[in-house]
Amino acid sequence: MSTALTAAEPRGTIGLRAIAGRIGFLPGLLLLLVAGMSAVDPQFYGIINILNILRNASLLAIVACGQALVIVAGGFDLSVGAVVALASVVTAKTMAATAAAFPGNVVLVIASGVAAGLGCGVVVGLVNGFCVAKLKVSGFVVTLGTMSATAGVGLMITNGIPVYGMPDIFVKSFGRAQAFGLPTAVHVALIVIILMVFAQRRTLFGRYVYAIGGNVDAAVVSGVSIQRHIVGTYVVSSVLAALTGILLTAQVGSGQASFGGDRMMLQSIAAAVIGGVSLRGGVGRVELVAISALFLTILGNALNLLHVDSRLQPVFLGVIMVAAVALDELIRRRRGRV
Amino acid sequence: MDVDVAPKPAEPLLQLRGISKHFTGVQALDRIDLGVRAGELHVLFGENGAGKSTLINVVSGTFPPDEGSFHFEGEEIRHLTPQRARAIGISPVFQEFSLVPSLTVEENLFLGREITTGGVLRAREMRKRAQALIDELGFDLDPSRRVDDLSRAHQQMAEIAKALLGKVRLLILDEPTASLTERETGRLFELIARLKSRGVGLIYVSHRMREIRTLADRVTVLRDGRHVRTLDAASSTDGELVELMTGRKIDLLYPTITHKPGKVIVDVENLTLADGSVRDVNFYGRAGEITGIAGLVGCGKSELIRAIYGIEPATSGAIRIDGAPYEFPAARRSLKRGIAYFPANRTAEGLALSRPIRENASMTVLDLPAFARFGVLRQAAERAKIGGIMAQLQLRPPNIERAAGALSGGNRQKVMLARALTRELTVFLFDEPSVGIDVGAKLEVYEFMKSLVEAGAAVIVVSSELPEALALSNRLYVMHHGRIVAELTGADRTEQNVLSSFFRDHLTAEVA
Amino acid sequence: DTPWFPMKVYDASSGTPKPAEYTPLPKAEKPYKLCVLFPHMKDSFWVAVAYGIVKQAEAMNVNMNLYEAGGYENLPKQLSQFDDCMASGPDAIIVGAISGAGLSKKFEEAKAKGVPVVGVTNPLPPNALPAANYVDFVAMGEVTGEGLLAQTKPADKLNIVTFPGPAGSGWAESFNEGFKKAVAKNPNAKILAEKFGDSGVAVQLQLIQDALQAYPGMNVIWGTAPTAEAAIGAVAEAGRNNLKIVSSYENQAMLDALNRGDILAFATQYPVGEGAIAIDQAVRLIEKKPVMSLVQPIAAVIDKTTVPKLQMDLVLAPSSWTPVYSVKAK
Amino acid sequence: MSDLELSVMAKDTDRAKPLSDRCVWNAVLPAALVVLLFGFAAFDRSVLSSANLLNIAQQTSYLALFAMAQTVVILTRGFDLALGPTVSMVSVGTALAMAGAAATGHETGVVLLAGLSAGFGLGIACGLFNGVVIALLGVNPFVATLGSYNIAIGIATTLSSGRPVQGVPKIFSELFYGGSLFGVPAAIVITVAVGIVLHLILSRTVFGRSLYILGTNSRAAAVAGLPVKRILVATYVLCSALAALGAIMMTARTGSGEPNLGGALSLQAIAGAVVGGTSLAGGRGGVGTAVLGALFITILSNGMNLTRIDGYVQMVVLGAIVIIGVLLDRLRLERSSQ
Ligand SMILES: Nc1ncnc2c1ncn2[C@@H]1O[C@H](COP(=O)(O)OP(=O)(O)OP(=O)(O)O)[C@@H](O)[C@H]1O
Ligand SMILES: Nc1ncnc2c1ncn2[C@@H]1O[C@H](COP(=O)(O)OP(=O)(O)OP(=O)(O)O)[C@@H](O)[C@H]1O
Ligand SMILES: [Mg+2]
Ligand SMILES: [Mg+2]
Repeated sequence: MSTALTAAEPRGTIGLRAIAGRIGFLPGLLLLLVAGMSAVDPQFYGIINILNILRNASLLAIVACGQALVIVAGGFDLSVGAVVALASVVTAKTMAATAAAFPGNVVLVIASGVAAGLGCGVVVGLVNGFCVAKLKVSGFVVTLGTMSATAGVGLMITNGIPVYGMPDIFVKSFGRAQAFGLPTAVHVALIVIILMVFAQRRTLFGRYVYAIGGNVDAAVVSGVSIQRHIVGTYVVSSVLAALTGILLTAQVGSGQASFGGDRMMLQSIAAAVIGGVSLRGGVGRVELVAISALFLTILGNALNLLHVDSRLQPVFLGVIMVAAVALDELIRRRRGRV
Repeated sequence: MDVDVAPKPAEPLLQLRGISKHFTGVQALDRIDLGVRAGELHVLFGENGAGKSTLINVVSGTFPPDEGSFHFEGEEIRHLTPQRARAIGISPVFQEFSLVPSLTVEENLFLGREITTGGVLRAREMRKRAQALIDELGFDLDPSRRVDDLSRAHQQMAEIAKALLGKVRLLILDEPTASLTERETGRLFELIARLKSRGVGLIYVSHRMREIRTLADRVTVLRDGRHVRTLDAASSTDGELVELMTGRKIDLLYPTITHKPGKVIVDVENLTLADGSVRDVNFYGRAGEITGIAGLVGCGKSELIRAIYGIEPATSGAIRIDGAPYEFPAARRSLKRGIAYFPANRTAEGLALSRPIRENASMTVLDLPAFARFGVLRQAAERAKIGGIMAQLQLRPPNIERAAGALSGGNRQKVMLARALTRELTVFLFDEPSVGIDVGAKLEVYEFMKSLVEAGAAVIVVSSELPEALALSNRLYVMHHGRIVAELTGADRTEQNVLSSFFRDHLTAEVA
Repeated sequence: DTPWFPMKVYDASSGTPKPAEYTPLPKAEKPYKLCVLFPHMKDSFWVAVAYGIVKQAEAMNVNMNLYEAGGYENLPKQLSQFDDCMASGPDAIIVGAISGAGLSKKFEEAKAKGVPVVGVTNPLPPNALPAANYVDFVAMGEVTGEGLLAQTKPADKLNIVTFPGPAGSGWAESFNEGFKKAVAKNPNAKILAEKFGDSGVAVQLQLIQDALQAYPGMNVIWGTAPTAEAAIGAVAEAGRNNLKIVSSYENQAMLDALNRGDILAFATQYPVGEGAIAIDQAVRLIEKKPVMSLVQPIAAVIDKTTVPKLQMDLVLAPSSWTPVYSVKAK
Repeated sequence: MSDLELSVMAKDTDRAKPLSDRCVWNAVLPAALVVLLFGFAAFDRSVLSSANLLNIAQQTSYLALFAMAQTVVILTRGFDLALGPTVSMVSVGTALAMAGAAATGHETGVVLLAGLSAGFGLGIACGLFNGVVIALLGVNPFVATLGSYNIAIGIATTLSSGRPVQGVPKIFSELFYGGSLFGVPAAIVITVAVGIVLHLILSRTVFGRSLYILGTNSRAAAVAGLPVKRILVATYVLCSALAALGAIMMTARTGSGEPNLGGALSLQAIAGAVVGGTSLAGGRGGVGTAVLGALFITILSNGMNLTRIDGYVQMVVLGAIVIIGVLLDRLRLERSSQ
């Protein structure tokens, strides 16, 4: 039938564009970087260095995944950095307190600490979600506000002085521990990423997040309950940020209000966007976000290994970041044409 | 779609009494009564902005009415939500589609009604049912395509399929044929017949008299949000309907245009587009005549004129304007050369909805000294000029400082047409000029084109509405699969020939 | 009760530091209104300064309001806070400057309006103010450098990587310069690299981890307190126990680390004392009494040997004490 | 930003009555300002002292300038994260140029010229970079300006080797800070002048008109033949030029080139613009909204300083107020369109 033909060739072109558009060439770029570094500097593929990279990438990836979810729903979460800090100090404080109250009862101590930390995430997430979904204030502004507020609370609790007194086991056998040769953070990150991929692809929640980000009005008339899912995305994002805060705390061995901060926030969004998440909403996959988190981490590591003057490093970072995305865009357009 | 057999046809399926709806600034609906029987097709007829879509939105639970009662299958319904509406079998096909561009057709079909076990999607099952439905409807639609890769026509099919997924008791169609071509329209009508025979009630909105004639059992005429009258389609004439609708007499014939073909203004040679939607096309348009382009969905007719205007990349071929070669076309330069393009999708490509009408109309002339000197706007002049033009086009309401978004479809199109009068132009490219505008407005648009050609301009019209294309054009090109398969002039310009030119093509396609 | 005085300091009013003893006035004549500006209150160092200020203000019975700018990246905010201070009509202002040079215009304005300003802890351009007390950061850096050399045999090779702190903060650069000047005296000491970065533990940790890879030969880590704190864990992890860690300033973590033997040494400038002296200087200026125009606390490097005789309440606020931002005179 | 906000905006504004009575921002936010002022005055009368009012005006003038800069790009649905670092870079550049010129014994006129041209040169260069990367290479504003953010930081710290740049001539500070016109401090004079000019540009020129149309529907703008790319580039250049001016004024205020001057300005400026009612969805806002927002934030922190509210509490309050401010603005819109 005629339509078979009609459908045929446009689909051909679109198929190609799809590949370019959906996967991008980030993985390729990553491989290039890794290959290049390995060639230039044997230190790079030293086991310890790889573990460092993986651990730091994991921390970033966890935050970035949450961030990505929010952005896909058409929002923005500037508060993640502050949540990381708050979760860290609250976790540490709580552990210290419970440790004082119930000496020796390590399980209780750790459980309470972690619960408290994640609790912070839930609270901030709910506040963000409420303001965005119910009060209809743009996510950017809301989280700009909660960022300031959350950071303030974190500092109020600690005056910026590190919080000590958490059980050694928490640090030794969780924060700095390794299983199957990989740091805990990496395992946690892998679990998070797998869960998120599953959520995005296979669950109602993920589907509705895409729908809301793609076209709110259509979602409404199709009977999707918008508010619940928007709140959901912000809660997930904050909780993941809190999780990162806890991991950092366990690794460093003290609760610090200096964790996270603006840099973590900016990095998480950068990771998401470089990973192909559209700030217009409706588009983006966490596995690519995780990859771009890895990319950014390796980039920083490479600049250090290559002994680049640390004052000049930002310049390189900025140029490469822009170049990468620009190239991606260029290729995407090319494929779009032929 | 599953449809349970007709209930007692006595009482109406849907019964609205005294429905009102107020929007900021407008009384969109004012004490409307409406009854739809099972198995009948009930047409809503009215000018742009009469309140048809609003009424439909109320019926399908998008927003609640301010007052009035709502009965469905005999029982009173309160606090209707979209979910509830679909659950009880009210499924709307919206004028502004309810599709998520970044999702696939199939994902859109099930949006809000996914098949899940404990929050986990059952993709395979949904895929199967989506395919089954599309096959049953006989649309050529690929369920795995992303909606934003589809043409408006294919999006329309997806929107219809979406409405027919699941239990259907009352099907609502808001201008479903606006961007469908004859073939899909035919399919749709067969489908409607089947549904009626199975006792499904239909509400149908259209501005095309032909459809109303062929489909309608009863017609309800709305004007300014008020219910004017409900009458039997059989016992009422077109003129009657239109008079009720507009409150004045209008004769519904296409204007008789006297074409005086002059020299070739637009000349296209072996044009091929980057996305392959148009392949080595040769055609020309002359001053003083309307050149029509007709064709099935996705045949690339829009792309062709968009390429001439310079918003679709071409890979090979030559375009000549008034004899002079026109390389690397671009919107800006096209306008300078006197070429104007009027997009089919006015919300996406035409208007900045939240900006005032004045700014929207003068958008294309900010480079002219009459409107700006040394980059400084001459707002007084602008206000005067645009005001005059909009008055001449009879903008309703006549205030040019309102946001363009506050206008109804027909008036939005008028804002677009105003651009044709703001600067010296010789070539006018219209893409689906009458999509979604009411009969009155349509005639005004046709009159407008008439005046253009008779003033010696070269007008090129792309239309999916075959009668329109035939009636307006002096020469009619027929496109198929990105190629021009026929050029019809004079007496050969008949629906027969247009359609047969497709079939000829099919045969060759089969042979090859 | 402030058992800190008389406190041994240098009197650098004349330009050349002379050993001296500092004793504050017992009380202020009136309950003056003092305005205090801090770069931030985000670590125990500035909390220590605040402790000195608060205690001394209470002791001398003056009103005090403390504003913190929230970090070294907020110079504009500190400028605004200075204006707000001036607007609230204080008798004197005490400034821990984010950038001495950056505030110089404000100092001129205050002078023009006859409001005395005292500089505390952070260095200022020479003679910018009628009175100030701080250890020059370059000097401070030198002290740490000398401390390091003192701790190590002249013979053994030192491969040093420095982690001065945030680039562009000014203080990081000055510390670094001083330190380099000092270690340059020993031909066996080599600076492999200088790694600037925000003085947060997380950031420093990444820098250290990368440095451990990039410089296998590295055997001395010199940097901010957070650097040292991060280094302890990272070094242990990398199993490079031969590494010496030196911190360019003090905080609770450094003290504990030193006692545990995790770090070699840290430097101190007795921040509590600085805070206290600043209040007294301010009061003296208000009351037009003779004032030591530039006091330099005697910076020292604290290591295992010296830690026992360290007067702790001049170095850190008691951990029980939580900062207060204002003092009301009775 | 978020499609959610977009749809809200659409509902509120699209079908509203004539633009004119929407642009008359009814008194909600200004009223809130007055209430704030008197509220603070109740605790500390010096808040309303003429000295402090002048002080507020002066502080506002800087933030307002930066908020205006952001507003210009936000109108096109973008934003400039690099604004802060640009300020640092310009500050350092200006100071270095003047110090250099002065050192080589040129007379003041030349020194000033050198400083200004260096400052604006750097600023405009940064704007060009952003504009070209965004408009021509199609990189989204976030990544593009995050890139230049890093680059500018690198340049600023490298040029200054991280230390304040001394040797800024007195006249410079006299001119751009100390000086005054009819007793009105220079900063206020300059900002007011710039504000008026910018307002005229936005409301009376083709460029300004195109800006709003582009921000409302860029597709339509392109089809209507507006030079979308050129406009975008110009927009980012204008933004950075304004930032450069602000940087020069602040450098005059500090009397030295500060490699860290811009630190946290980017987000503050965005907050200022948005609190005042500039829509991140593009096409809505102007000089008025920028100034209003700047005033709001300045008065708030000034008041809290004078009423002795702890720093960390201030952060929390500020956060909350930002959200409330925008919420008010949204409600205001709904009212005014009814
Ligand atoms: N079988 C198909 N399934 C989905 N999309 C299709 C199919 N065939 C064509 N299309 C889409 O239609 C596009 C062709 O553009 P378009 O449909 O506007 O041409 P047209 O002739 O102007 O049709 P119309 O103007 O009636 O929409 C192609 O780019 C392609 O994306
Ligand atoms: N969401 C809305 N907000 C404000 N006014 C609205 C809204 N939707 C519709 N209106 C107004 O209500 C009136 C009826 O609009 P509606 O879309 O129902 O007309 P229509 O009969 O569908 O017109 P058309 O034939 O062009 O589709 C119009 O004046 C329109 O401006
Ligand atoms: Mg309608
Ligand atoms: Mg078309």
